[in-house]
Amino acid sequence: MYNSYIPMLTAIKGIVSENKVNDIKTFELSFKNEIDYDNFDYVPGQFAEISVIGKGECPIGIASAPTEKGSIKFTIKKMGTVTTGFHNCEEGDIIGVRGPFGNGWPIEKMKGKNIVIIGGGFAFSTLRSLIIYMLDKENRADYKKITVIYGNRDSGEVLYKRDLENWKTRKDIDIFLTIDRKEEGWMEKVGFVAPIVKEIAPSSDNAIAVVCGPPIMIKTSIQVLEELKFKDEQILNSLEMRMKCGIGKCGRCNIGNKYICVDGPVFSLEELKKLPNEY
Amino acid sequence: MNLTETKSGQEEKNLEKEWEPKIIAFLCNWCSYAGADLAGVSRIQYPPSIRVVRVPCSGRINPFFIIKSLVDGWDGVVVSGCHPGDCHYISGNLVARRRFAILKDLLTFFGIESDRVHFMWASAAAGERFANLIKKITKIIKELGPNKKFQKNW
Amino acid sequence: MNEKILNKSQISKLFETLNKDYNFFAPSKEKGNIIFKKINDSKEIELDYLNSKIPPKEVVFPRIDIIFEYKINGKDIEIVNSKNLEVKNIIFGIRPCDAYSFYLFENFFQFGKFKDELYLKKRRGSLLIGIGCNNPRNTCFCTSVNGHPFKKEHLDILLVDLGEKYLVEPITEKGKDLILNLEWLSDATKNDIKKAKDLSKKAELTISTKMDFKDTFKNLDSNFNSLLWKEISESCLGCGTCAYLCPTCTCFDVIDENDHYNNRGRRIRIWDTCQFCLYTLETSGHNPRDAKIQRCRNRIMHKFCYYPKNYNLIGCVGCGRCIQFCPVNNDLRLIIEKVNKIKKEKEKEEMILSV
Amino acid sequence: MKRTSDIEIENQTIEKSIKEMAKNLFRNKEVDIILGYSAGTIPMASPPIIIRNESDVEKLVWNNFCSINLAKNLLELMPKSFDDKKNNLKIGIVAKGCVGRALIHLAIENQIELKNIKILGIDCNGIINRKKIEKEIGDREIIEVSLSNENILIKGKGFEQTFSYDEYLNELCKKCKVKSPPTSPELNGICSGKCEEVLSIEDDFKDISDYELKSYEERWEHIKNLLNNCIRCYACREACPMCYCHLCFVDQNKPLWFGKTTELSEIILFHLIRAMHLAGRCVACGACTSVCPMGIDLNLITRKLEQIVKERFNFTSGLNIVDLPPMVTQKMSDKEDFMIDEK
Repeated sequence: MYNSYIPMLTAIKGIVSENKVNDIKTFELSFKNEIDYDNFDYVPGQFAEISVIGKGECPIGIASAPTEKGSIKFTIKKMGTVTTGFHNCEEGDIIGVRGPFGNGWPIEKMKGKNIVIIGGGFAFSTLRSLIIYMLDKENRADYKKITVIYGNRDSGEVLYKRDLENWKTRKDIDIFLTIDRKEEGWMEKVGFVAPIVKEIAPSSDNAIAVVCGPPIMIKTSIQVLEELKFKDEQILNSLEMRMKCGIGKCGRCNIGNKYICVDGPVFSLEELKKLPNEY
Repeated sequence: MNLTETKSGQEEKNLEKEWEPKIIAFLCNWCSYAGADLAGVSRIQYPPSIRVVRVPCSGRINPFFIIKSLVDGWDGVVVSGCHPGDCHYISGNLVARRRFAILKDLLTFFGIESDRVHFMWASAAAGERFANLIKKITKIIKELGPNKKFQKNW
Repeated sequence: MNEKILNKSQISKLFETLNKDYNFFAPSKEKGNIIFKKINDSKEIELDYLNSKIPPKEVVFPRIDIIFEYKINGKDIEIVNSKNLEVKNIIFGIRPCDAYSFYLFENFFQFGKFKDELYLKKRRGSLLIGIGCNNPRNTCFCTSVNGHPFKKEHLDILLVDLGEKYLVEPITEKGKDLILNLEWLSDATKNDIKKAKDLSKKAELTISTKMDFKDTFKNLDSNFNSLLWKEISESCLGCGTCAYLCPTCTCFDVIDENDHYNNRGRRIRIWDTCQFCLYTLETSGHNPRDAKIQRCRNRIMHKFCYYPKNYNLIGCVGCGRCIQFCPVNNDLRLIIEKVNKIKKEKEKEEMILSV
Repeated sequence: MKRTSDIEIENQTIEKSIKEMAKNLFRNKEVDIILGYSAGTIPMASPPIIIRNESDVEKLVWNNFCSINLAKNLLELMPKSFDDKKNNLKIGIVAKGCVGRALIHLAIENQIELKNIKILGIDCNGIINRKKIEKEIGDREIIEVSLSNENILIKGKGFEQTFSYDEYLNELCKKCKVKSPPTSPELNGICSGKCEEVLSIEDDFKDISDYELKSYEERWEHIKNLLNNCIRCYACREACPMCYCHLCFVDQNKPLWFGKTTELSEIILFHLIRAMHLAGRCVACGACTSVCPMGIDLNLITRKLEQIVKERFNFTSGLNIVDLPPMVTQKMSDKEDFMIDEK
């Protein structure tokens, strides 16, 4: 029988350094067995347990969208043992992948709505997946207006520059980039994310807001969204916790009676308010 | 290797039989490492059993490193620093000495082969002394045989 | 009649017979502690015991469980999934409360979309031969959590100690099959069965600890931020004793171990406990349960609030190990009592307000 | 060791003095809370308790099972940075000799500020080794434990057994030379009750030298047998007043230095390095042994540490707040008999 603890083997197909400091890289992985890829059926917002064999395993959100065929992508910041192991890998190295896990963004529920995406810093990876998915030829008609607000500390930290440029040329998506402090040559907005959201003031009518980023950004942005009359069930959030198994067995990722790895990581603000404040 | 190829069959057999211990040597940057270097430069012969880890000072060595080395399967551990009074950081080796004294006592007390763990002083000018001590340590560890007792089971 | 009789002198014969086909686990004394271990000689079996110190979950959910092994060959990595999960175990002499914990385990590990095959396979290959609990401890409270010292459910065969002999009662089909193969067992008389019933009654009456879980769930659910937790966690050391000795604790940690010299390694899962601060520490340095009070709360909440919420069961079998072995005597009975009391005080408050 | 009085009476006297001191401290508003021992819910257990007002003082008890070192509980109440508001909390602490030693040592290591503490000194009459008795009793249930004259009387379901008090004392208590908290002129105003000035202790460490007569192999077997039961619950670490590191060396996971399994080499690695960290700091309270759920007796290691520190560096931990512990000082003249030399 299928043992969900055994990783599928993949090889690194490509590595892209995403920022100036070079501590965030995007890894493109291709499966060694074709059938594993066919079984890897995911939606944006899900995550996978990826392992550098010998170093360990960690949960990382999938940065590619199911519409990008052939491989999967992960954007990884160098933080602990496993991620450092990742950064030491070269093209062709073997990586284990288990997944996809979690619930992902509710793409079915979001159909026919205006989508407001608010992202900050490194947490943009699953949002990229969502945007690419929605912008796909076959899916674009399902969603109405798409507004993206993406904030960063400085211009060097902005992820997915190529994708962003690509999106800018399109007419069916509004992109607002912002950085915390003024910089020479920066043509976009300057300031924290929350005030920018206030400035743009997306309408809460038939809309869903997706908020993903550092805790302080989430907190301030939600305040602004509430001012803009967004209801709790209209605001979506992706949480993170320490995880080991990814399948709701190892126990550590619980908030109240919910396990982030199977019941999450995406929760609406309405659901979150029912859970104990322990994350 | 060319060297072994030229050797006679009998000698080759002897070489195979001869077990060489693997010893990890933590050498302080200022004295012992230079001492080991001098031994090399002066072409003083000593057994090829040690693998050197250069550390800033013998005071840097946490007893944990030593025990962990044994658990990881090294046959012996040597820590070498500057002679008392010569420490580059004034008292690093004195602090280390107290630590090692306790470690050695505890190892003996636990019945773990404490002869696998050695501490020594070697100055930058003491190439000869360094080589002699390594010879002596290698001999002791050779007599003990491979490290089986404390190694992790697989 | 299904019931059989096994004389105490026949234990070694039983062991010899079953040991051929099964891995035979039974309680055994090791350095003064009763633990379940694989038996090699029938003399090691110690059936005259109250309960084992380490719960028998260790047999199917070992402390170190190899998930897979791997070989590293240059850049190539090969996953060696050599571990045979098809085992045939007999867990002999297990207490009914611990057998109930196997049920809780099974329930948890097959809950949801993903199943834990490592556990479930081994559980399915294990036969539980239980022994009725003639002398429950003072700290036992199995009757308060749907249990009974002679509970038959979740066991395959139940033994009852009748003094000189055991009454053998097959319960499941698996158990019945096993008994059929042991044709040398003699039939039980009506008197034996009656005696066993009396013993069961007597044992039930011996259990002095009665816990009331009626209000516990509701109180816990509504008192997440109560000051009570501070009081409860005050004397807690923050060690892992209660979790490691708990038959229902399932949490584990996954780590990779490397054998550098042979270019191989293994991924193992080991027991972990929510009482350690490292349990939830994230790489970023953020820890959702950094304080002892939060970890203490999580443990009680998990067993008596989240478990009923998710599976409609109390996550406790009433074995009393945590009460007995807690280094600082942080008594679960008192904790539950305190939790139950919160409501009464609140009620009073409400009553006062309503008047 | 011949006793002059009945142990039961001794205990009652001590308990009475604790309660009186506690009441006085509360009345004079000298303390906000008092740390002490309370009656347990199972036999042979006396858990720590925090008393917050005078009316609760009656909950305090003293018996020969008060094995926890309260200095650890105090440590948790202490702010880590001294300008926290908590600093103003005046804490009274019921202290037997080893608790007093722990307090002094923690003060040397700047973990607590003694000026906020009141020591309720008592003349400890020894802690009974609960684990040893449990081992003798085996897997039978103990219902009641009482002390009479020189014996411990254990009543269980269908059995009664007596043990000699002197024999079943904690190994460390048998050798204990500091029964009541040590004090010194610097600590004036902090200590009340029975406190004594101890200049140095005399000990021949005969138990250790006897043990060391064993051969290498015998000792290894002994240690192996002693420790391989360990389940790594870290109760010993959590109960130890000197183990206050925010992140213990075994928990370091960036990278994972230390295996987490219960394999023998890793268990011994843990206990060996923990012993190293306690050299010159251990106050020989025996809390680690008393809390071990598996009944592992760590006293042997504790005694050895005491001996090493005494014989090598002539130091005994926690006697006064002037002497620095051996691991933070050094002397040119330290012995180096353990080092290898050409000769």
